[in-house]
Amino acid sequence: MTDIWAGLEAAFWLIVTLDSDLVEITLRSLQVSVTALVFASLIALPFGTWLAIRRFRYRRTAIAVLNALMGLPPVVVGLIVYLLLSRSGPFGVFGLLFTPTAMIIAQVIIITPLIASITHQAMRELWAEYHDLLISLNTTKRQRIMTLIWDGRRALLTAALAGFGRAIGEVGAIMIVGGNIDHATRVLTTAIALETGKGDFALALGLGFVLIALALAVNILIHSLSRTEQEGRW
Amino acid sequence: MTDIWAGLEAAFWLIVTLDSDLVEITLRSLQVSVTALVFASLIALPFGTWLAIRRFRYRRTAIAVLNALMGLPPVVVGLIVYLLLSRSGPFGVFGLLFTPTAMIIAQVIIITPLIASITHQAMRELWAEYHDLLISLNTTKRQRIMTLIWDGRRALLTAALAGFGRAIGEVGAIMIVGGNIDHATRVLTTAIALETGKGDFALALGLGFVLIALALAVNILIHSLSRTEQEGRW
Amino acid sequence: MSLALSKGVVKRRGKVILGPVDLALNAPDITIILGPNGAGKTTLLRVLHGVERLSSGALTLSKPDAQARQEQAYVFQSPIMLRRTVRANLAYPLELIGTAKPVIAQRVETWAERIGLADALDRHAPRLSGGEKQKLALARALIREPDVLFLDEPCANLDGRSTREIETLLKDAHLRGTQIIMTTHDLGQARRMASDVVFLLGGKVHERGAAGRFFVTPETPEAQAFLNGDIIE
Amino acid sequence: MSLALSKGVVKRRGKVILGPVDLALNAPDITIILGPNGAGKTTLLRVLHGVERLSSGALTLSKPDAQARQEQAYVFQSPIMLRRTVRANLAYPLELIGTAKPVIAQRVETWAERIGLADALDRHAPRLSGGEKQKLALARALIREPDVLFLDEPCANLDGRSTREIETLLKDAHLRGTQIIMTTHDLGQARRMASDVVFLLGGKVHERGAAGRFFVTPETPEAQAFLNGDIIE
Amino acid sequence: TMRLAVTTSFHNSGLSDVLLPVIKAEIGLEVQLLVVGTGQALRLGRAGDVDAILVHSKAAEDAFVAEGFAPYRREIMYNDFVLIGPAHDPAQLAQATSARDALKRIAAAKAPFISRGDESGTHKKELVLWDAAALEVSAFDPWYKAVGAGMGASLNTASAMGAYILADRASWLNFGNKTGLALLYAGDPALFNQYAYLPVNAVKHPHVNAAVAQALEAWLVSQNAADLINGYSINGERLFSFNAQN
Ligand SMILES: Nc1ncnc2c1ncn2[C@@H]1O[C@H](COP(=O)(O)OP(=O)(O)OP(=O)(O)O)[C@@H](O)[C@H]1O
Ligand SMILES: Nc1ncnc2c1ncn2[C@@H]1O[C@H](COP(=O)(O)OP(=O)(O)OP(=O)(O)O)[C@@H](O)[C@H]1O
Ligand SMILES: [Mg+2]
Ligand SMILES: [Mg+2]
Repeated sequence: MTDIWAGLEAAFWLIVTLDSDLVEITLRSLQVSVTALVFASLIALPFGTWLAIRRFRYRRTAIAVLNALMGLPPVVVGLIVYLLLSRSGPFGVFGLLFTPTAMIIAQVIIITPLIASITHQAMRELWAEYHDLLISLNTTKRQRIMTLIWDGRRALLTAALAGFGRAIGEVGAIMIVGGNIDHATRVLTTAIALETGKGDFALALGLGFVLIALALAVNILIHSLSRTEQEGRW
Repeated sequence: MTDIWAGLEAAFWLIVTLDSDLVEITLRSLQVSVTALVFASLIALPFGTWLAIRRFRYRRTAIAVLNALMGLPPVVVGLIVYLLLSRSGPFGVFGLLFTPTAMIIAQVIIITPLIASITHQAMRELWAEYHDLLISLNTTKRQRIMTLIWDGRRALLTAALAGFGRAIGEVGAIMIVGGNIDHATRVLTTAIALETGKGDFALALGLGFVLIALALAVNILIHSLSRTEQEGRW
Repeated sequence: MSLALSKGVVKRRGKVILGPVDLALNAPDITIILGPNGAGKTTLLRVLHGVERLSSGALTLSKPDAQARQEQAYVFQSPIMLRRTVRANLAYPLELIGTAKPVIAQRVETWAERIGLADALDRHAPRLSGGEKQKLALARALIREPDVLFLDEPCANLDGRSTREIETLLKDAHLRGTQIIMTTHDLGQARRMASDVVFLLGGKVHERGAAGRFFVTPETPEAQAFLNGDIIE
Repeated sequence: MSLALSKGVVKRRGKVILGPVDLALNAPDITIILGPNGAGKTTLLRVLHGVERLSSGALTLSKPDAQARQEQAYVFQSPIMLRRTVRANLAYPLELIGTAKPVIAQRVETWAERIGLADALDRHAPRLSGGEKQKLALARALIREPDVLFLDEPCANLDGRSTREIETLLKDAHLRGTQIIMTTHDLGQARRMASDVVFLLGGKVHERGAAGRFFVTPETPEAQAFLNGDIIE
Repeated sequence: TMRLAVTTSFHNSGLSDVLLPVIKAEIGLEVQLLVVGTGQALRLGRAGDVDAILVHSKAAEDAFVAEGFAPYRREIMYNDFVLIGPAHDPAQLAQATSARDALKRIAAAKAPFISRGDESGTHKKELVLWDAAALEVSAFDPWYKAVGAGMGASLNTASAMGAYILADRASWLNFGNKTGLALLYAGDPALFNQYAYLPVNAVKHPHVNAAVAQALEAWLVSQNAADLINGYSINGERLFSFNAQN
């Protein structure tokens, strides 16, 4: 218990003194997660929406697979990305291993299914509502997807925020592909894992609280920007 | 690349020989994740629904906090649970540390916000549809929540499956509170982390593929049981 | 039951969409609320039922609030179907108040018969045709045998015969003591049903009077114009 | 444009809900589809427009499919509002076909004026009143100036004056060459508008004929009964 | 049953897989291993969450005993640290005369070097060695990479980057992903790696199962254990030397 207090205290001091290491890894955490979120959203939002409007033979299977991919163990994703990017792997020549880029790649793989699945869920409802109108207006697939994404944007926010949360809190994959190298690929979660391993629980918790505060700040910011609740029912 | 093939091969042999260790840790993975899912759902489904129907002063903040909690770093959750359950912690007397129960507690904390958040999202739509009718029929809060959960059960399935996915693939927290003890608290993800540390990528990947296959099987099973897509729009 | 609205005002985004309205409604009447599109009929009905909150003013009921709400029923302008079968939709209001299962089953059968949906009991309600939905919503409102019934254009999508049948159902209920407050755009229906008319215009009660008088000699030129806008063969 | 349905059948869960229907519709007509609730009017209309797939049979259009669909418009029985402003709802069909922005803005103004929603342009469409939604849906269908217009009870929630205005709008469109196919439960409206009547019963075309003849001397006793079920003062 | 916290390097050596079944068979004791970082192992002991710990970081162990968390430390066995690096050996470690010399060569060549960076026994040893070579770690340029990870993970990183790294012999021999790496220097007495057993003080933590901790200790220092430990080898190479004093 005292450790939890010590953790809060550590978080407090880290923040008020604007510890330069903390600032560095926090910014890197944000950079990696936000970049991963952007790429994942670019894939997952249209894909999830497309899945909601398309009827094809193996649609149910596709959805089950998508849901199963939400359970992709980060460590396995990390391993596979590691093998692909390693010197002896097919993409070794790019020298991406142990760079933030590698971490972004791993995170994109991890959060894309989650975002796509939540998107699909939200878009199904909206599509049921819009279906007749959009079919009647003879819209193209593309137009349908764009319309649904635009009009369902507030629901997609939850999807994106879920993805962001998963990305910023993730450690297993980025530890493997990033290597937790000081001043190069260390982010908040890997630093927390490191401090835990060192037995410095107070510092680990402190970093953890910083991370939670960060996630909270991003959420509150986005919520107030989008004013989700102010526009009444929608 | 060769490692990935070796991994598939390892997975194949592990499964066809029904390796007894594999069976044991797979069952434990399932047991821990499913139990955590049940408890988390019992909390998150009503809570997320309640949040969708309640208008109170700090509702927006509550939702932002909930979304932020989706980003709870597993390692931090693990640490906090560890500190609470540790012998020198407040619940030390129960001797729960390094048992599957401790792992379940940690996972419940991790997946509850995710399930609640997706639930909230799905229930908002349904509540907008049902609002007038349920208010007019003078329903109690409880009746409203039960009606929404029942009629929105297919949407809640995605929420639950997302939670299951997160639970079965999670490693950071359960490593800390479970300790990855052979024949006691070792599950698929912690075994994968262990093999990765040993540099035995083929085995790690093999276990990973088993895990993915397991997640896939659960999803397909539940999808076909619930026949999500067969009943038309709903 | 008597309902009295005093200085009732409803605002949306700062704009007054209803009121101020002073209105008292008493038990034995069939009150018809008339008015052009956007006059505020739906809003007024919702306020009287209590599903819409007043921005200012007060609604006074002759019974304690909780009890009053239990004895009222409302049929919405666009029917709200629970995503369940027709049977489950009909049973729902009774289940809420804990009616015994056999009683529910029997009443559901009776009402399905009355509205001509006996064959559709096991169909998914959201997939009924427009008119069928409206009938189901009506039966679902009547199944609890309410003391006060609010109806928002209950026959808008019904064919001639169904409209007649529903009107008969409503008059029967009225004879058994149910107070009815409804809106309609079908002036023929208004003439056949009303004992009391409230004419709304721009969110305000423009004219109020006994049906007999109102349809023959409306007091205001606007009411006159509204009645003439009607489709008279 | 001419539409011909031959042996058209629609099944739901194994049950035939429409057909077999053989029906040919030609350009200059205003065809009114009549029939009791659940007769299959909506289903037939949807089949003719192509939003509902036939279980068997064929629909033949006098133009290539893609082009034909572009020139048709449909107003659904319960209006589907995009979760946008009234302005965005009106602009949407034009944006889809890449109309120039200034043209869109101007047409949106014109149509908002015509249906009396000029003041509501910046309001959220899903929050309009029932009648306002219906008018908006109609304007959104007309804004592309379609050659064929399908209307499913377009005036069900409209007041007398709006109904008249909409009828005038539709007749004007008809004079400019738009083919109109609509359902209604308002037999007065059917009499005023129809040049051609299709009477549906139990999913089948029970009677078909020129309006003048149909309303005066229906051939079948069922059509006779249906017309009598109407509300005649 | 008892719980024993051990370091990753010990577990990665594979010796535990040999010892535990024998312990179970001979004294009927089921030992549950918690494989964690050195710091974390000490923390688990401090909190009383394990019955004993087996680590290799003398200074930290002495502090642990001094604080009264363990009544004493008992040395069980040792192995040695080795310098691993890319097989083509750009820093010419193979010709090094001592551990210090080897490190100096790496620094001079500015060859990539992976440091555990997690304050584990291995990391602490590495820092001591740099110190002995009179080199200042904090002054190193990007070629020195502190990865903050366990032994296996660090070896994986070294393998992927073609970097030098200090590892304990057991972990190295048992490591599965040796691609491109080779053992380049070993043998300096400075690379000595002592493992010690510390039972958690039952006075501080009354619930600790002191009796079984004692039983395990007794077994670990027995002749049986000595034979097993000394006899454990991989590819014909011996990993540990038993050196418990009776
Ligand atoms: N959020 C809002 N902001 C502004 N005006 C609103 C809002 N919600 C409703 N209104 C307007 O309030 C007026 C009254 O609406 P109401 O639904 O009561 O009309 P009504 O008389 O029932 O019309 P109809 O016959 O078309 O059903 C309408 O003009 C409607 O557009
Ligand atoms: N999935 C379904 N399974 C069985 N019957 C269905 C299904 N969907 C629609 N129907 C039935 O098909 C019939 C025709 O429906 P349709 O909507 O075409 O009627 P309609 O003539 O438009 O009625 P209304 O005047 O009430 O709008 C109705 O009885 C309807 O309940
Ligand atoms: Mg209304
Ligand atoms: Mg219809």
